[in-house]
Amino acid sequence: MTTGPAGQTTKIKLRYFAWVRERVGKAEEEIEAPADIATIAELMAWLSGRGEQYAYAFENPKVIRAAIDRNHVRAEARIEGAGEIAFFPPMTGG
Amino acid sequence: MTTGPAGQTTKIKLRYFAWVRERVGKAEEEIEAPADIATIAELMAWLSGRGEQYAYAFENPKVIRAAIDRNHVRAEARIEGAGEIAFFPPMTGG
Amino acid sequence: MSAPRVGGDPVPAIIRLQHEPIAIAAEVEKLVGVRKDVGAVVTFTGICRADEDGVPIAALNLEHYPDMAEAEIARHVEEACARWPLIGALVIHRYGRIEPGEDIVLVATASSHRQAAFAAAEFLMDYLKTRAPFWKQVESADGAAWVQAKSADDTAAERWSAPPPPQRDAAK
Amino acid sequence: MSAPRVGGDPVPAIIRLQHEPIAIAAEVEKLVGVRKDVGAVVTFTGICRADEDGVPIAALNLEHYPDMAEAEIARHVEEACARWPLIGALVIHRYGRIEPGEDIVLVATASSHRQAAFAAAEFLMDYLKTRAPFWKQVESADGAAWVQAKSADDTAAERWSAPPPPQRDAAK
Repeated sequence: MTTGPAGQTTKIKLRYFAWVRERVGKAEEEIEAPADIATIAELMAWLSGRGEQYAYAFENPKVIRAAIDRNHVRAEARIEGAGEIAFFPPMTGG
Repeated sequence: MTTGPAGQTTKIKLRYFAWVRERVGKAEEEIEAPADIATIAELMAWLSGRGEQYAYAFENPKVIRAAIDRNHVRAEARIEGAGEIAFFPPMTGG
Repeated sequence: MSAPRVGGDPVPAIIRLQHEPIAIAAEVEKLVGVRKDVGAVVTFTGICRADEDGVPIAALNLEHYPDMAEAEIARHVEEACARWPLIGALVIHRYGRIEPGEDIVLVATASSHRQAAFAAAEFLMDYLKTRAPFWKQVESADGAAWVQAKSADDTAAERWSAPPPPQRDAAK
Repeated sequence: MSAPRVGGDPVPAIIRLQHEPIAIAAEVEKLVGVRKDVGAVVTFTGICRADEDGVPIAALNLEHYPDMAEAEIARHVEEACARWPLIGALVIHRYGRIEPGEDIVLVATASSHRQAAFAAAEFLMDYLKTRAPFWKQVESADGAAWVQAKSADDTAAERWSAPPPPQRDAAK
């Protein structure tokens, strides 16, 4: 995540898995988000406003899990300094 | 177990395993026991009196386990009708 | 016993005593067989360690009560099948002389879901340790000595005396 | 991770993600290797069932987060090694398309004593189910559908949050 030239946006690398990936329509992307987005929950809310597909993917943010730099985090986790943020449904491995 | 001619003795098939077998000095035998011996505990007490080896094998009857016709039984189990009675130390399989 | 029936449902079971080494992969494959509802297989292999309480050992000699051992194991496999929804169960126990590194016993359980398979395998092992008529003798430089039964094994077996907890719903 | 160190004692661990089928017997043999203090090996194999909730399935498609999955599994193997006296631990998880009857995951644990091996294998499976970033999609005649996470799996994983009970003394 790097802050944009005027300090108003930050570049974030995002990855999506399983049905979050299918709904968003891509596996990964780099976005420019407003610099005042501080947490995973705020990022999900902001992503929801980016269009129909995002609104569908994040319609129930309580069921979406997130990871920052390959570590599970909670919705209230701060995203500052994140290299890669991932969103996915509850895991069903094993 | 069959009752002897005068009703005073019963024939019993005995089997011994592990250190009970080693102390008694044989793996199995058929004995004639007094007909008034009713339980496993009484049989062990009577066997103890049959000689030094038996006394050694049954010196601590609390640790000896018994089976009647291949089923675990307690010391107070009645031996009437038994086809085969086995004595052995606590099991250490698995 | 090849198919204990519990509630009319036959559960394939393999119970065998043998001196020969155990072909684990082949035995487990036979157990699962063509069943398509197996989602979980748990195996336990007991192996002869190279030392007993710090003393290097040359071998274990396993004595058993042939007529009783198979019947006793079969009773516990039937109990496991009554307690948990098993699709298959297997117990193979060796006897005779077994050297360090060799397998002693194999228990395998198959179920649709993992909790049943784990619980049944632990249950069978706890009972084998305390109820199956086998006795281990250790051969070492000091001669031959019978292995003492461990009170921890009795404690482990006793926990199954309480009724089993209700089945949780399906989590493979 | 090939040897997590716990209290200075290296525990050989094998952690691998692969599409290819799992050679269970060979993997377990590698795990036990030349160690002479292994007395107990527990394996868990997760197998693709032929139906999901009564609907026949053609295959499972397993998606995963490659960079994260291995790290997440490695963290839990390290935790298992810290909780129980393990001699070895192994987790192999497949991804991609897997047909009914094929293995999905293999967990194996080796210890001197059986309780540690059983507990660690259950612990690893409960965590794989709830924390490892894998997602199953079912292919059937009705099309493709993502498998729902099960609350029973969360419940199973939560029981490990309490501190582990004290180690019972040596019962293999």
